[in-house]
Formats: sequence, structure tokens, C-alpha cells
Amino acid sequence: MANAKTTSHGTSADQAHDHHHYEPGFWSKYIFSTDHKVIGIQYGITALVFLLFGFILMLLMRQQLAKPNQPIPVIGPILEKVLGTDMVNSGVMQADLYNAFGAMHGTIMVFLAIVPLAFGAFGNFVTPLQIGAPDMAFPRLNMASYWFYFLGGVVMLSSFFIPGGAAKSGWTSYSPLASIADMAHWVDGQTLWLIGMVLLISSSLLGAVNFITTIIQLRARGMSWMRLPFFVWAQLVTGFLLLLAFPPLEAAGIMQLVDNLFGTSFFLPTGLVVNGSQLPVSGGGSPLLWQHLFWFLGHPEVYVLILPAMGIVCEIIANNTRKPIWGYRSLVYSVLCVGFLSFIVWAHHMYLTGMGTKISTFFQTTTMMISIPSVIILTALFISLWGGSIRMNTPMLFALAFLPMFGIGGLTGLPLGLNATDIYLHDSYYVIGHFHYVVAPGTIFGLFAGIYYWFPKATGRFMNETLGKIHFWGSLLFMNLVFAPMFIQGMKGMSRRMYDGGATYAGNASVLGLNTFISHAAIGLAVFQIPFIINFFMSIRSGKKISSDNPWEATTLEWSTPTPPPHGNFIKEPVVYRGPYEYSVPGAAKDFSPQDQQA
Amino acid sequence: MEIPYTVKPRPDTGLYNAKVGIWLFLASEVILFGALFSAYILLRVGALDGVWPNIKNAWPHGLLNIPIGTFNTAVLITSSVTVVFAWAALKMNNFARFRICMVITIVCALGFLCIKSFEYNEKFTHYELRLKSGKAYTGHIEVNGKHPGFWDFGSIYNLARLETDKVEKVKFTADPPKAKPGEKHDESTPKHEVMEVATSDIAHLDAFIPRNHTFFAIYFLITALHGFHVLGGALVLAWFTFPGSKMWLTEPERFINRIEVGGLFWHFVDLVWIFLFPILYLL
Amino acid sequence: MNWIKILGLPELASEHGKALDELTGYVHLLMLILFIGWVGYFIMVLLKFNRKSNPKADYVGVKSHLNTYLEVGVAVVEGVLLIGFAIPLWAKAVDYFPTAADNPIEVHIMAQQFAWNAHFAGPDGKWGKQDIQFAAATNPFGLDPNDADAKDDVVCLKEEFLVPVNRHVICKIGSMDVIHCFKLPAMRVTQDAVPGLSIPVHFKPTITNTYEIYCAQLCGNLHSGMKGSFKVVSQSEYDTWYAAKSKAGGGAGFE
Amino acid sequence: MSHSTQHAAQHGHDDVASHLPTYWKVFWALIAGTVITVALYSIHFESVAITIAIAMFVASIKAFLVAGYFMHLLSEKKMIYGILAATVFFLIGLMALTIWGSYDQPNHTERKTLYVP
Ligand code: HEA
Ligand code: HEA
Ligand code: CUA
Ligand SMILES: [Cu+2]
Repeated sequence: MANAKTTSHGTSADQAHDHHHYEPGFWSKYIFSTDHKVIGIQYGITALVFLLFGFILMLLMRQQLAKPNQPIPVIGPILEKVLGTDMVNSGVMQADLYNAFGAMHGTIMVFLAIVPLAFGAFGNFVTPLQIGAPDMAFPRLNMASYWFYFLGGVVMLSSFFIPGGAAKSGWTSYSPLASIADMAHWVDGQTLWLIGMVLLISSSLLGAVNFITTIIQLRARGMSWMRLPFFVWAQLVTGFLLLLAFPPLEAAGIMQLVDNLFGTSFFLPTGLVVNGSQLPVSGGGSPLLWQHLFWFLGHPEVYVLILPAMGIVCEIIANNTRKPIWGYRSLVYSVLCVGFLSFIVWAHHMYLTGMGTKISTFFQTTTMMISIPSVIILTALFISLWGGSIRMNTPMLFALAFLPMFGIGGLTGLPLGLNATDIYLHDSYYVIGHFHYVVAPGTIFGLFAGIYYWFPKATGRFMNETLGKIHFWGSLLFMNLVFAPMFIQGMKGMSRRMYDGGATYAGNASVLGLNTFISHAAIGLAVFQIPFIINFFMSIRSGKKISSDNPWEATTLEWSTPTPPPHGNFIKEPVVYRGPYEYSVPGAAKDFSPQDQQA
Repeated sequence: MEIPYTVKPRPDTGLYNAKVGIWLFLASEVILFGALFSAYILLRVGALDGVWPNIKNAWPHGLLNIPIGTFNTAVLITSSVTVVFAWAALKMNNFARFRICMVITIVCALGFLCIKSFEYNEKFTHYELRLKSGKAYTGHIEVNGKHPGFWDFGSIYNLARLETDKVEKVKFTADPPKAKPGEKHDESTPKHEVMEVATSDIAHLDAFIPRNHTFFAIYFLITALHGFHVLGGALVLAWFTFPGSKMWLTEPERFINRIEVGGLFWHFVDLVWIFLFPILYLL
Repeated sequence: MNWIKILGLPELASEHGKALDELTGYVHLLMLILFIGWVGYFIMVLLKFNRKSNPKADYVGVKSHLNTYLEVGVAVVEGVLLIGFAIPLWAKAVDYFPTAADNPIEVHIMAQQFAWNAHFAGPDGKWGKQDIQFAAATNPFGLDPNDADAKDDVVCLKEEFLVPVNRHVICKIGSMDVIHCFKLPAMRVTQDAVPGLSIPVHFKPTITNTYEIYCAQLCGNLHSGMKGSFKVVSQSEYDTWYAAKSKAGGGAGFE
Repeated sequence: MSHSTQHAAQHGHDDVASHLPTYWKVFWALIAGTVITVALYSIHFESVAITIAIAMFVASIKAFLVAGYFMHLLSEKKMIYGILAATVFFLIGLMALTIWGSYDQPNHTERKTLYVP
């Protein structure tokens, strides 16, 4: 089957008719579909829109940082009309709006853009194909998972338009601030944030159950654990992270919701005084409890952001070096190790909430330990390049750039992980720089690579290479120009979440200029996304047609289905004979030996 | 291709899909309730002294109705055993017995919820009163000749409410002092002290509701969450028992699997209660 | 090495900060070495093994075990930084407190939306009685106006306070509303102000000057403006200020 | 009755029938456990720690019975054990570390009824 000429749509439809005695209508085919590929694409489109939206919020914030308290050109007055003068006054963004945008940028990027794209979209579209399964184990659950996500997104977005505006206490929503930031309104942005989160968490839990079951149960014949593509391993571990790390935040979210709506004090200690009078609550709660429950999710969550990207990068590197991944086993063990350890490092976000020596020693030791498997993964990918015959297509460029970018992000995690150095760096722009290097040029590049790589599978057409390369080089340059200066600002001590960009403090004077620089770079970054958007939509209609079902000459199973794969995916039940990355096998006729190719 | 292993177990794992699915789901539920238990421990251990009347430790324990709780535990245990019997009956090809067992289960579930709502109501009408003089009581109130309660909604009083409603005084029937574990019952105190309290003398007044104390907050939160699980489970089991049981005729093995999976969830709900009961009621 | 310059840190004005800066320097040195090593290798590989220079891929690839040594090396260095530096420095910060023999001065810091307040015991060395019932905008520490010990307490309401140079300062950090973060960049001190807790930090300022207090935790819409400041001055200057302040008394805020 | 019903029935009949007495026993053991816990509570031990320990011990036994017999965990497949082992491990991590984390604080840290430092 592998490398067969494109199976015509006619044939695949005929095949589908064997099982389905009716032709599904528009709604059940594209909107309420239970087909994992359609759901994957729904996830993908929705998440990309949120990604863009999150970026636009940030551009507005960067405008404020570059020119504090000056009217936002053009958009300012519009925002003022839409959001009211509390939020934008004579075109000037108010502090409340800055904070709301900040919280929503973090939330949207993490929970509504990257996770749905990395796990929901790629996981859904690719995983069943790669393991040789006809669909997910629970297709209807899969659909429910998407709609919970969608609903969660709608609730989050609608919070901008209620009185008082969206949640404005950071994506971390620390109590007591989250409970008292908007006391004038009974149902405030924070309330909707929490309801939205509970929906998103439910979505993730359903998704996680489904993915793990699928990977455990629906692997094709011969697809043993050590023959799984690394991407599938990454998805499996990600699934477990979501499954076991999210419930505490769900619990905490419900508790904070009750705090806000019904006056309980889970996270409010006794004797809070706000605006000169005692808060009329019973007290007796613990603000640090929220932080523990939040970060118990929060840290595994960051690996949820990175692992799928690592999986994608691994697939693309193997494919484009035309050689097996070096140290496949060590990759698998490392990713398991990372998954395992990521549950017991969370309090490195809380060093400065008042920690004794013993507990902080525990957490910084585990934090240093978790960096080792990350180093191993990165090293294995680096070493895989050696001896390859590297094809520099757009997916590969993004995958390659992922490595040093993640490297910078990961390395800057070390001084944050050591509590003594974190004393100074905590909550400064250094932290912002650290994690954006991992999630923006890191994860986003991994995801871009995946989009360029699997686009032909989903649509039967390539994306344009020239536009792709423009997109790549522009993004690479401007990502670095945006985030590298943040390390300098952080080192000077500039705090994050500063409405005026830190201008209040004399200590920041020497690095304030960088704010403007970063903001300009962010605009540059935005400009270089335009080729991508054009490319994306144009290629669906008029991209270069693929000439075979396996255009990249890859080995994994998703390439031995018709293009696009019909409902049920495989024409014939696939059987797996070898590992995932058998490229350039000595003595083989071609430089790739697909997993389902006999002998 | 069709999705494999929806009915028959996969040879190498020995499991069918739904079974893996439900156990994964239960794993996340374990962590969910586990997080709430951690919260409970943390809040309780961190409770400050001197906030609750007549109790040295500020955690107002011993306020829940133990006989009712015990009875409810038994109800839930019964429903748990009848679910296994229902499943076993199907395995033994006895559909009639299956249905009887399931009906008992569902009745137990609803019974549990009814009893629980009765308990809730008891708390919503029970008050904590602290006077400016420093005296503190628990008991029942009467405002303008009415006993405010859960059912006539929104009429739970606290000090602020009394003030806005311009209620000048309330009638308060104090509970008889209760023996705490390790204390002797003091026979000399009067059973029910009934008094008229002027609003201006009150330092704090509130029913036994979540906003009054972290204990009630966590008690209501965990039991309500558990209650929703009971309700959800009962609905699913009812579906299997009546409309969904058509599957028994078409795909009996798959139906048995469904009952097994539903049963697993139900046992889990029971299991949570096994820990909840001693923690909330007894300790 | 002058890490302050190399790393672009602000001026250092406390005794313990030197060790922290050095550690920051070493960590960044390690990072730099790794980064340069990897990037060098990376560029070399891309030149050597692209399709043009190497049309046929090698199935096996790298055979040496260099990477294992490298990984073990990274682990060892991390271990050394951890056990040799980070843990002891932390222990010094939170476990070993200046004792009475060190003659420290103690300040209670109270964060509020959006300002910093400071409270000293006054010449009698006794802290005034505090109770929440006295809490008011002008009396954020809730000092009892009838308490004799409170009369001479020094309270700096949302204003600059002074500490003497070269003496240990213990700050007990609290908050009355939300979580703030007491950050003194020049002293290399950071501590969250968590309501319901009073958490101590200590440092020994070495240079006289005025320093800023940052709030480094999002605490509401004026978070970015929540700047405080304190002055490190000579002992005599401090004494004069203290005496004058104390005469005005903790009562200054009671009206 | 369809063909496969009979098949299913043949398969597990004796097997399941032999389990029924066990289920009854477990049921009574659970009831007994409940009664014991309540009874112990009214005895009032000297130390609260003992009361808690005993109550939790009995609850654990009850949980074991429900999970082991009603949920058939005692004869479950390896995969499920693996999933549950990971879950329990992380749960213990969550509980132990949050509680430890809230108590190991810098020297001289104080919890206060009042907000004052
Ligand atoms: C995908 C996301 C992601 C990833 C992977 C990581 C990875 C790591 N993070 Fe990061 N982190 C975040 C996202 C992420 N983080 C976010 C979002 C925050 C802030 C949250 C907030 O407060 O809002 C944060 C904050 C944060 C803090 C808290 C800082 C503070 O608030 O004071 C700490 C402290 O320990 C930390 C540490 C680490 C460590 C040690 C790793 C390690 O796992 C890193 C291991 C990797 C390496 C060590 C790289 C190894 C690579 C090489 C050796 C090769 C190098 C190659 C070249 C350079 C070519 N992170
Ligand atoms: C996954 C997470 C993620 C991602 C990807 C990003 C991406 C970016 N972030 Fe963000 N950020 C956070 C998570 C993330 N961020 C979090 C958690 C915080 C902390 C919030 C808090 O304080 O609570 C934060 C805070 C934060 C700050 C600090 C604000 C402050 O403290 O005051 C800044 C400042 O510059 C910033 C900038 C940026 C920029 C310029 C990008 C850019 O890299 C964006 C790049 C985006 C793109 C390149 C979009 C591409 C999209 C398309 C091409 C769309 C295509 C669409 C279709 C085809 C339909 N972020
Ligand atoms: Cu106070 Cu930020
Ligand atoms: Cu982390």
C-alpha cells in the first residue's frame, strides 16, 4: 500500500459505502462529526484563531508598554466604544484593561491556543493514523471534548463584554486578588474565567481519557510499544499529564468560584482589610493552597505545551535527515521520566512564598533532575542530525530552529530552578523571556513545522515553499528580537505585569528603551505571519497537488492511507513490521522502509 | 475499518476499550477528590483558635448528624452490592433479576439524595450566634414569628441582613450544650435556653452555611460534588435499566460491559463516601 | 569577575548579595558553555550533512559515547551548583537568623494596595499591642491607642523609612489584603507578602543611599505604581530620625 | 434470546455464581466496618491521633474490599494496575508535598489571626 498513487476520492468513497449506508449531511460531516480527522481540523482552526487573537491582545499591550499612557492609534477609539471608558479612556488603555489583556493573553495562549493545537489538533489528526487505528476509541466523547473546548472559549471571550471586564488577576489567578479584584460585581470576569476553565478542563479530561485508551487499545497488529513513533509517545505522556494534573485545578477552580459567588473563604485568610474595612468573610482559608493546586497543574501543563512539539520535531527530523532517530529508546525513557518528574517540581514557582530549606531543597533537586531528561531528548535529536542527508524544506527549517530556541528557553530555566538565583530573578522579565523562548519560538515553531508537514495529508496539497521560507526567516529573526532583550530587562530587575512598562522605578531607566524595541519587533513578527495566513488559505485551494499518498517519502503509517483519509482511515487493516524510522536501511531498495511494508 | 475491541478484550492487554476508559476516568476522579481532601486537611490543620463557639479548636466538628450519616452509608453500601448483583445476574442470563437489582440501586441512590437534602436543610436552619458581650451559642432563630429556612429561598439571616431588613430583635433558641468527645455531659445546664436578642447586641449571626465557616464550606462543597456524582450515576444506571436495556437483545456482551463500567463508577462513588463519612462526621 | 557588570545587574548594596551574584554568574557561565558548544556543533552539522554535501544518509550515525559523558557532565555540574551553592545560600537566608548578639534591627513591613508601611518597636524595644478592631486607613497595623507600648512605636505610613548602614536588618513581611512581593533589587532580597502570614527576611546593607522597594507580584490595577523606598544612612543619622519619629509616636496615625 | 446471549451466559455462569457468596460477605463486612467506626468514635480515645488513625485504617479496609471485590481489582489486568499505581503515587505526592510545603517555612514565620505582621 505504501507509496501507492493517490487513491482517488471515488475509490475511498466507495470503500466508505461498505460500512455506512447513508451519506452524512453537512452538519454531521463537518460540524458534529465524530471522525477524528474532522475533529482534529476543527480543533486546529479554532486554536489558530485563538492564537492570532492572543497575539493581537499582546500587540495592544506592547503598544501600551512602548508608549505608556498614550492613545492607541486607530484601534483605541474602537476599543473604547466596545469596552467602555472604564477600560479605554480617550484612546488610552487603562490599567485594568492591561491586566485583563495580560491574564487573557496567558490563558488564551496556554489553554485555548497551544494545548488545543498541539494535543487536540495534531493529536487527533495524527495519532490514530500513526498507530494504524480507524478512529479514536470513543468518537462521540471526542466530539464532546471539542464542544466543551469551544464552549469554554466562548465563555472566556464573552467575559470581555460583561461589566467590569475580563479576568484581570494574571493567568495564575492568585487568591485573594482574584476574589477581590472586582468586588463591585457579583458575576465578574473572574467568575467567567473560572467557568470557562472548568469547561476547558472537562474537555481536556475527556480528550486525555480518549487518547490514552486509543493508544493503549487501538494499535495496529505488530505495532508494539517500541515501534510507536515518538510523536505518539509524546501524546501518550501528554495525555497522562492532562488526566492527572488537571483535577486539582478543577477542584481549586470550583473552590475559588464558590469563594467569589457565595462568600466562602477557602483561599481567604482571617482578617483581610480592603479599602480600610474588614472583608466580611469568615476567613480561615489559605492563599497558598490555591498556589499549590494551581501549580500542581501549572508545571505539568508546561510540559503539555512542549512534549507534542518535541514529538512533531522528532518525526520531521527523522524524515528529513533520511536516517533513523538516534537513541529512540533513550528518547522514550526520557519522555516518560519527564512526565513522571513533572508532577513533583511544581513548587519551584513558589520559592518566594516563604519556603523552608528542606522543602525548597526537595523542589529544586527535582527541578534540576527534570532538566536532565530534557537535555537527553535534545541531545538525541541533535545527534540524529549527524550522518544525515538533510533536506531543507520549510517543515525541517522550523523543526531545526526549534532545537536552539528550546535550548535557550530550557537553559534559562536553570537559574530560575535554583532557589538562590531565583530570589533575584523571580517575577522579573527574565521569567517572561525564559518561558516565551520555550513556548513561542519553541512550541510554536514545532507546531508550524507540523502544519507544513501534515498539510498535504489533510488536503492533498503542499503549502507554498517560498512563502513558507519567508515566514520562517522572518519569524526566527523577530522572535529573537522580541524575547532576547527581555533577559537584559530581567537582569536589571524589571518586574513583569507592569502597566507602565516599569517606568515608575528609577532602577529600570537604563532598560526602558528596550520596551519600544521589543514592541517594534513584535510588529515585525506580526507582519511575517501574513505570508503564513495567505499561504494557509491559498494552498487549500490552489497549492501544488501531491503526486503520491506519501509525498515526503516517510515511513510512518499515516502516509499509507488514501489522501485525504476516508472515514475509517485505512482501506485494509495495516500490519506493522518494523520500527518507525527505518530510513536509509543498508541494502534496501529505497531510502525509506515504511512500517507496514512487508520484508 | 471499524473500531476494534469495543466488546471483546484486546488480546495483549486483556481489556476492552470502555474498561480502560473508565479506569482512566476514575484515576482522574481519584485526584480530584484527593485534591479536595488535601484542601480539607490543610484548612483544618491551619484553622485558628477561638473562632467557633464553645470549641477550643476552631474547627466546628461534631455538628453533623451521625445516625443519619451512618444510615446513609448503609444505603450507599447496599446500592453498591446490588449493582454487582445486577451485573452477575446478566452474566447468568437472568434479565429479570438484573432489573430488580438495578431498581433497588436506583432507589437507594435517590434515597441517599433525599436524606442528604434533609440534612442540608437541617444545617440551613441552624444558626451560630455570637454576642458583643463575647457569649456564643448555636441554635435556631425566629424572626418576626417565622423560622427562616432553606425552602423559603433567600431567607437565611445574618447580621447584615437583619440590619438591612431593620429587624430589631430575634428570638433565639439555644441548643443544649453537647458533650464533646472526652468531656462529661453537664446535667445542670438547662436544656433549651430561649432568649430575645437585640440586633444591636449581635456580633455575628449566620446559619450553618458555607459562608459562615470554612468547615461548612468544605463540607458542602465535597458532599455536593459527591451528590452530583450520585445523581449522575443514578441517571446513567436508570438509562441502562430502562430505555438503554434494548441493547441486551441486540448486543448482549456489549450490554454486560456497559453495566460493568457503570458499576465501576458506582462503586467509586461509594468508595469516596467511605472516606467522606468518617472525615466529615466523626473525626 | 565583575558579574554585576557582565550580567547587567543593578548596583549591589548588601552583604549576602555577592554570593548570589556569583552563583548567578556561574550558572550563566555553564549555560553559555553549553550553548556555544551546541550551536557550534549545530552549525557544523548543518554545513556538513545537508543534502548537497552528503547526498546519502548513514543509517547508523554517531557511534561514540561522547554525549553520555556530556550528559553526565551536565548532571554533575548541576549537582555541584545545587549542593555546593544554592542550598547553603538558601539555608543562610532562611535558617540562620541574626541573633541578639548581632544587634539587628527589626522592621515590620505591611503591604497594602498599593503602598508599603513600616513599623518599628520604638526606643522601649516593645511592640505595641495590635488588634484588628483598630485597623483603619490611618492605622494599618491596628495599634491599640490605649497601649503604653504602642505610644513610642515608629510607624511609617506609605512613606520612606530609614535603616542604619552595616547593621543586620530583619524585615517581617505581611500584607493586609492581597499577595504582594517585597523586592529590594539592590539588596538582592525578594519575599512575597502573604496575607495571614508574617515571613521574615534579613540583609545587611553596606552602602548608604536611597533604595527602591519594588512590588513584584500582581496585586491590582495600581500594581505598577506600588513603589516604596527606604534610606540606608549612618547610625547617627538613623538615631536622630528614630528619636524624632518616635516622639511623634505610633500615635501619629491615630487621629 | 439471541445466539450471542447464550454464548455470554455459558461463558461466565458458574464463575459468577460462585462469586455471589463473596459479595454477600463483603457487604456484611462493609456494614460491620461502618458500625465499628461509629462505635469507636463514641468511645473517645485519649488522643485524637489514635482516633484518626483507627478511623482511617477501617476506612482503608472498607475501600480495599469495595475496590478489590466489587470492582474486581484483585483480578484485574496489569495495565490497570499500572495506571492506578501512577495515580496513587501522584496523589500521595500532591497531599504530602502541599502539606509539607505549608509547614516547612522560614524560621520565625508566624501565622496570625490578625493581619498584622
Ligand atoms: C513549555 C514550557 C516550559 C518548559 C519546557 C519549561 C522548562 C523549565 N522551566 Fe519553566 N516556566 C514556564 C514554561 C516552561 N518551563 C512558564 C510558562 C513559566 C512561568 C509561569 C508564570 O509564572 O506565569 C515558567 C517558570 C519557571 C520557573 C519559575 C520562575 C519564577 O517565577 O521565579 C522556574 C523555576 O524553577 C522554571 C524552571 C524550568 C526548568 C528548570 C525547566 C527545564 O525543564 C528545562 C530543561 C531544559 C534544558 C536544561 C535545556 C537543555 C538543552 C541543552 C543542554 C541544549 C542546548 C542547545 C542549544 C542552546 C543549541 N520555569
Ligand atoms: C503558550 C503560551 C504563550 C505564547 C505562545 C505567547 C506568545 C507571546 N507572548 Fe506571552 N505570555 C504567556 C504565554 C504565551 N505567550 C503567559 C502565560 C504570560 C503571563 C501572563 C500573566 O502575566 O499572567 C505571557 C505574558 C507575556 C508578556 C508579559 C506581559 C506582562 O508581564 O506585562 C509579554 C510581553 O511582551 C508577552 C509577549 C508575547 C509575544 C510577543 C508572543 C508572541 O510570540 C506571539 C506569537 C504569535 C504568533 C506568531 C501567532 C501566530 C498566529 C498565526 C499565524 C495565526 C494564523 C491563523 C490562522 C491561519 C487562522 N507575553
Ligand atoms: Cu503590590 Cu504589586
Ligand atoms: Cu515549572
